[in-house]
Amino acid sequence: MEALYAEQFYFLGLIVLAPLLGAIINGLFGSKLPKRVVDWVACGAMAMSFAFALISVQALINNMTVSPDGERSWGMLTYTAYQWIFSGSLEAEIAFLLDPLSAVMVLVVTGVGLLIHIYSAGYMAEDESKWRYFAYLNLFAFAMLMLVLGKNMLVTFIGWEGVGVCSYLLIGFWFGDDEKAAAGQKAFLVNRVGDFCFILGMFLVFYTAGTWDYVALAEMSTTAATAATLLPIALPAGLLIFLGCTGKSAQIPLYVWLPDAMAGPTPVSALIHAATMVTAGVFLICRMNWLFTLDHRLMATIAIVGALTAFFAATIALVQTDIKRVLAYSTVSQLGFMFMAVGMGAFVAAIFHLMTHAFFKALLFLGAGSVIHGMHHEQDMRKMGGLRKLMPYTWATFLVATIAIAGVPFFSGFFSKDLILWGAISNAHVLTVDGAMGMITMEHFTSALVPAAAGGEALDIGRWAIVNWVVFLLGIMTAFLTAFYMFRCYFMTFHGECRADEETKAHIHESPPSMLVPLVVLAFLSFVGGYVGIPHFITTHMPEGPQFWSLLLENWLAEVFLVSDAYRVVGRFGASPYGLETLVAVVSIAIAGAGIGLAYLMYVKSPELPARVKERAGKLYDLLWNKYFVDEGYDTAFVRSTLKLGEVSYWFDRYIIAGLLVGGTAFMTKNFGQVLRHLQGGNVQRYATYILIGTVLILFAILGGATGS
Amino acid sequence: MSWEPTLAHYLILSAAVFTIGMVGVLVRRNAIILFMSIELMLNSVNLSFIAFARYRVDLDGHIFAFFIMAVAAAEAAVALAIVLHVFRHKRGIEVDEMQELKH
Amino acid sequence: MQLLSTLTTLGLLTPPEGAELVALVPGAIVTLVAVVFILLDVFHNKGTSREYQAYFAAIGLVLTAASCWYLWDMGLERPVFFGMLYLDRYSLFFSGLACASAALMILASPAFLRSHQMDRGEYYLLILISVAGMIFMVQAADLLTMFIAFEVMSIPLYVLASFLRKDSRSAEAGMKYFILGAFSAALMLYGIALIYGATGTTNLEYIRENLFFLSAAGASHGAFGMVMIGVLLILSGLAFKVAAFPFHIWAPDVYTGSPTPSVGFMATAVKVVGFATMIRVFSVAFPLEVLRGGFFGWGWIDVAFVFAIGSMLLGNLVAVTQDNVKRMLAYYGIAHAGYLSIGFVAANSHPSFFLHNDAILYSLTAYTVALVGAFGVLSYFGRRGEAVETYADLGQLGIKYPKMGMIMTICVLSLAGVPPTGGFLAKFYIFRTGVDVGVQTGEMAFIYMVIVGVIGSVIGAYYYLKVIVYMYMKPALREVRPLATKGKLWALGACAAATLYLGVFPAKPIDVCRSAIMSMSGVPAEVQATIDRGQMELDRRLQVDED
Amino acid sequence: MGVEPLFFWIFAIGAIVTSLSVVVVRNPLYCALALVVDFFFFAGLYVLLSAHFLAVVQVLVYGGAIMVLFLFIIMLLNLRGDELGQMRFQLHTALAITAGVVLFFIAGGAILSATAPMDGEPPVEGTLVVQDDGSEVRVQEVRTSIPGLYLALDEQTLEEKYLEQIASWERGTSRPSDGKYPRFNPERTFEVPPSMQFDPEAASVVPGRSGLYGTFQPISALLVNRFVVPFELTALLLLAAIIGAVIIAKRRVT
Repeated sequence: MEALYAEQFYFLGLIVLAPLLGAIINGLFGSKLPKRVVDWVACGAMAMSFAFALISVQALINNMTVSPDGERSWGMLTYTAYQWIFSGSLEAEIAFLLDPLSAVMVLVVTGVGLLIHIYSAGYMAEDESKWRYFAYLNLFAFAMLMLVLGKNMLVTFIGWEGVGVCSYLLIGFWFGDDEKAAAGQKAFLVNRVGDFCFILGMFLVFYTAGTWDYVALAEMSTTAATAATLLPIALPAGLLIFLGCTGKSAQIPLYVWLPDAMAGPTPVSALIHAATMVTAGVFLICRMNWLFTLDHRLMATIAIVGALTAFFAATIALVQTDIKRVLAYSTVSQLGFMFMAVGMGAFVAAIFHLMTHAFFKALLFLGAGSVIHGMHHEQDMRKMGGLRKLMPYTWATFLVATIAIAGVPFFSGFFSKDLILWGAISNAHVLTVDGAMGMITMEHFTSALVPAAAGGEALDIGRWAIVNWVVFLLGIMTAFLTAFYMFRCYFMTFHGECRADEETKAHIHESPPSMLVPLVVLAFLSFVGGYVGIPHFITTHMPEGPQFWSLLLENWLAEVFLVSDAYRVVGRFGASPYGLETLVAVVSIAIAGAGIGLAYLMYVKSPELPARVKERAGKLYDLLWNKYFVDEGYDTAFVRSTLKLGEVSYWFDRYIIAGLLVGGTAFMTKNFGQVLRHLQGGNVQRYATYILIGTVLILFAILGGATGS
Repeated sequence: MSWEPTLAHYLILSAAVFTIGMVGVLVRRNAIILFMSIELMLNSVNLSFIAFARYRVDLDGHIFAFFIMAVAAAEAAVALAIVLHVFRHKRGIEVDEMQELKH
Repeated sequence: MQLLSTLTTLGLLTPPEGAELVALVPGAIVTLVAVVFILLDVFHNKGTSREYQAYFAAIGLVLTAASCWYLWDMGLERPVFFGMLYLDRYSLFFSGLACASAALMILASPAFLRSHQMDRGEYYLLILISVAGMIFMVQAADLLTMFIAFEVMSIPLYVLASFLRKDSRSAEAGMKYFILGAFSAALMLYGIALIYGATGTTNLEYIRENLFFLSAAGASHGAFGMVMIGVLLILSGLAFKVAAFPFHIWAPDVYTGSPTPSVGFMATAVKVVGFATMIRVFSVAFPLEVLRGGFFGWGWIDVAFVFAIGSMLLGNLVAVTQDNVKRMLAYYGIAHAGYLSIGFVAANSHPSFFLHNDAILYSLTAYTVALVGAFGVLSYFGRRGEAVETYADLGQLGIKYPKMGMIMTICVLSLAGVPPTGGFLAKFYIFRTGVDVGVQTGEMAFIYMVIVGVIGSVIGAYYYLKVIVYMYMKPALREVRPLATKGKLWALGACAAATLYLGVFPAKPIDVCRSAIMSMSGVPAEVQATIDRGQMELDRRLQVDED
Repeated sequence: MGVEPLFFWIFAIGAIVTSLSVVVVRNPLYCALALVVDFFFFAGLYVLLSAHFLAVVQVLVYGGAIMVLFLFIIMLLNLRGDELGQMRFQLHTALAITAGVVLFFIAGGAILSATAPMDGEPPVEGTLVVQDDGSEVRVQEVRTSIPGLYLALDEQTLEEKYLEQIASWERGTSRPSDGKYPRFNPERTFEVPPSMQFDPEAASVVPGRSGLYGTFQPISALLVNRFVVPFELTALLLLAAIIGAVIIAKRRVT
């Protein structure tokens, strides 16, 4: 892989620059500009960014070369904005990289971002400080684009931190509300924990590889000789980076912030907490796929964490009554799905699902926002119902999205979910092949295993197959639960009697056009979005020409995941497993149907059923309702203990060190009873005593150590 | 230790006076006495310098001691101004009465 | 004629060459401005505003900084004035930084002082004298110059701390600062005395030479204890000035009680100069090969290690519990001393890491502009009796005063270490130093130190966010009347801009830091080798760049 | 053997006693008086250490200026016994005393080990060494474990060594490790100021004293010469102190 465009492709800089300019204009002068201008500036910035993205992707496509054996390659476009740090051993540049992977991401970010900006113009129409909102939103787009376009880990990290800050600002946008401020803070802090792991992982990579550049790193890890140097740190560095991803992408164990983050304005939830920012983790692992595939234990960990997150979040979503919370847990669950795919080496499937998820989840959130907007900020589904007639457009688009996420055939979600499930059961890591364990060498890969895999031989992965099965089963169950809770949500909102109070009911209205247009566009995308990745068992029956187009995404991304797809991860069912793939598809359709049917039964046919179920499974319901008590657990374990630790050290500082055993004085008080008022700190002589004792102790330590030397 | 004073005698004497001054800073609550204790510390440092200088046959120590005296004078002036200032606020100069700033 | 002959005699008495007088230029300009300022103050029209005096002082400081810039290439490769001063880029860098901090804080002061009914010219005069002390302190090539300059720097600060005469808290702050400062200065002096006794000199380079001589003479065991006590007492005196654990104890009380603009000056310039002196004195005078000891066997590096870990833990954890913003910033200052100590420990643990000291220089720069900005904003709302001090007081200020809100946000984000501000890069750079040294030496202690630092900065995010949360998201408690002046607005804007500039275009500042550390005079021969290597590498790369 | 040891012990014990009374006595007035006496004892010790100039300065600056300032403040504030508070026992007091004593013992131990004779040799007094120019100089050859630091040095030897040192400056043969020369330019000769130039006639000008070491002549020469920068800085320091003291202590601000 080498940069084909030797000269700078500066459009990449423009993609990033446009939102930044928008943010600066709105941030500095927004308060003085008329509202309409603010809208135009923000949306215009995004539109420009989108246009530049389209141009860049077109350039990338034009860049295509076909090798003698028919392999298509797009190479990459790069742009070095400037040398950021330039000193001694540390050099870093602000550089951007557009390859097929970031092309997908850039289109999603700018495209969905543009739609959500347009939507926001309507949604936030009455807000006084709309300019601030748009400034943050543009700033977020800027940071997100830095993240996805970054050519080295440092740029990615800057974007990574930047989206965290913007997310925090946007969650807490409606100030004056302690809960929201707290939610923003929680999000930021949980993210910081993840970032902390990320930065350590970064350093680890840097000190092993000596560079942060993705291109150089990829080259390094795909060459057998140099990959050996990366091999020992793959597990620790990968785990640290993965932990960073769990923070940003809301996976176990750091997912707690995302549901609370729904406190922000709904379009923000749609953009940040569904479509773009939270997928950054998936993107990052895909970006660094060559690192992760170096160690199969790492991959298995990611897969299992992803699958468990998917499953547990789905179960929590079953019982939520706040419409946004259902969607939030659904997002966590779907992100788990993507991580599952990543962990199983199905990177294309992960990116595919990331894309379709961006469409339908953004649509769901925007639809929910439309509902909330229409119902005057009512979010409880128990007070909704029967909105189908009152808000027809919202209803229709919401239905499309629900169908898409539930995995009904011919809608986008079906294709991507199917690809993931198939990947889960069929992929196998070369390193897990039985017998090769423990003595695997790079030569062994290239000389024995890769030819075997390429030759279409089925590989026996022995006891590691259990990972595949566990992940697959969890995936299937999640698919079922997803279909169920999404349709539960849909039915509760749009079907049956309206349960809102009279006053609200009278005012329910359809949203303005600026909000509906994005809904319709996204609904369209949710429908057609899947056709860039038609499953193999269909495409194999197509003639040669259309085959390329029907497997568009896989072909498009093939070169990015070259290493992972052809080299490390091979199908364990041999060369022609499409019978099995069909079977998986059928199972997933059946499962989705069952879920939808059950939801229909419980929430439309016999609405008294849920209550009975609730009664029967009271304990379980409580458990789910309280989200497995994770928040409480975290609260006691981390938040409170940090505060406690702070208090303790504060106490230590003031009463033990500064107050110099004023605690001891308190003990003395019982005897002398006169020095009670000295319990408070602030006595300068105690400070001085403290300084002296510090000096003496240090002297002791140093001189004591000296005698030993 | 002999009866005849040597370098060690002066230095130990200096260390002793330094310690006394230091303890004075730490335990005397009257700000003026506290500052006197600081003067004691500075003086004992001077003694060290001068003793070292003599037994090294070197005048640098004298110069240093001379400058320390100047510094001590400057510090004393500021210190007493601050005492006066505090006295106007608190009607007292006990340093442990000054505990408004804490925690 | 009589005068002429006197001058000739003086000329005989003072062998320094004319070129050496250049070393005095930055300090002399500040002193001259201070002297002229006294005259200015005498002719002041009673009852009128003294804002022009602030501008005068600020312009003087800017002139000084400009002279530093002008002298940048005029390094004298030897100590001047009989080994009393150095003139090198290293000292010019720190002089410039101290001037910048002072100038910005002076511009932020007039309205604050007027509202506290203490609109006195002496305030600016004291800052000027303090800056003069700082300039000589970073230039010092001799413990005597260092100590006198240390006092010239400190005594005005004691006065500034108790400058608000109507405020009993200010009086208390001054008293506490003075007692603790004088106490620790006395301890340091005793240390200098012991060093003088053991080596017979107070010149940094000769101290080093004589320490080697001592150890070669097989005298290390007899003299070791005395030297080591001396070194540690000097270290503790400097650590007191930079507010490092366990000598941090004065900082929170003093910061809370002192007038806010002068706190900005105390918290930044003093720390800058303290670290500058620490690096110079310890890397020049006290060779680690001779002064072994302690847990890791690295002598005083071990002590700095304790400073680093302790300051970061204590500063960050206690800052979380504060509700007074000034006090929180004080504890952050302690934590920051810890971060800087990471760099100090890592870069000075072996001669071959010496160039890593540039991380400290960069970090100090970023810290200075951000903290000056933060204190400036606090002083903007610091009307007497209605001062904004607690978090709750900040309510809604970001919305009502968008400019101040933005400046505060930028500065606070920088302090919390969020990209793309200078603070992020500073922390990053410091941590990288620690990791780099840890990896190269295989010593895990450095890595642990960095991990503590990173955890600390995660905690730091918590209390800094609180500032933003309150400024934008909490209701206002009461009406706030700001103390707006043009100069202040410009100064604070400059701080915010500089913070962003340091983060976004750091190449130039890092270059400056690097060439400052490369040209530090008096470095021992084994360090000089490292510097030469670095210089060669830099030249080569510049060559490659040009091709 | 002369009266010197006797004076030393008188001054030393006096210094410790008066220092202790500064710290222990309750009435600040008595403390201040004890401090004045203490300063005089110190001045005496300086004389014993041949630091005549500093002894004078000590009496003038400390005993004269600083103590007057202290007494003035004590009088001004008119502190009476009942305002002085009780000496209360506090835990930190005990800890402070302990820490102080510990520091004393650490420092004392270090000092004793540093000033111990090298290799435990007993002091040998009065070795006659023949110099290059044929003259004989009596030097004290016993040294501590620290090179350059003499265990004991009587007045006469001190003076001889000091004059020898000045002579070697004039000759330009002193070693760099004497710490007296700009290091990077060994060619440049050092002008010994006239006041410091070795003049046997001038050596006995100071009454009651035969030597040059520690008198105001060489010190003043050094002050305006090698130490000119710190000297000027001290001026700045005093300026700062004056302004600071005035601004804080002034009763009314206009």
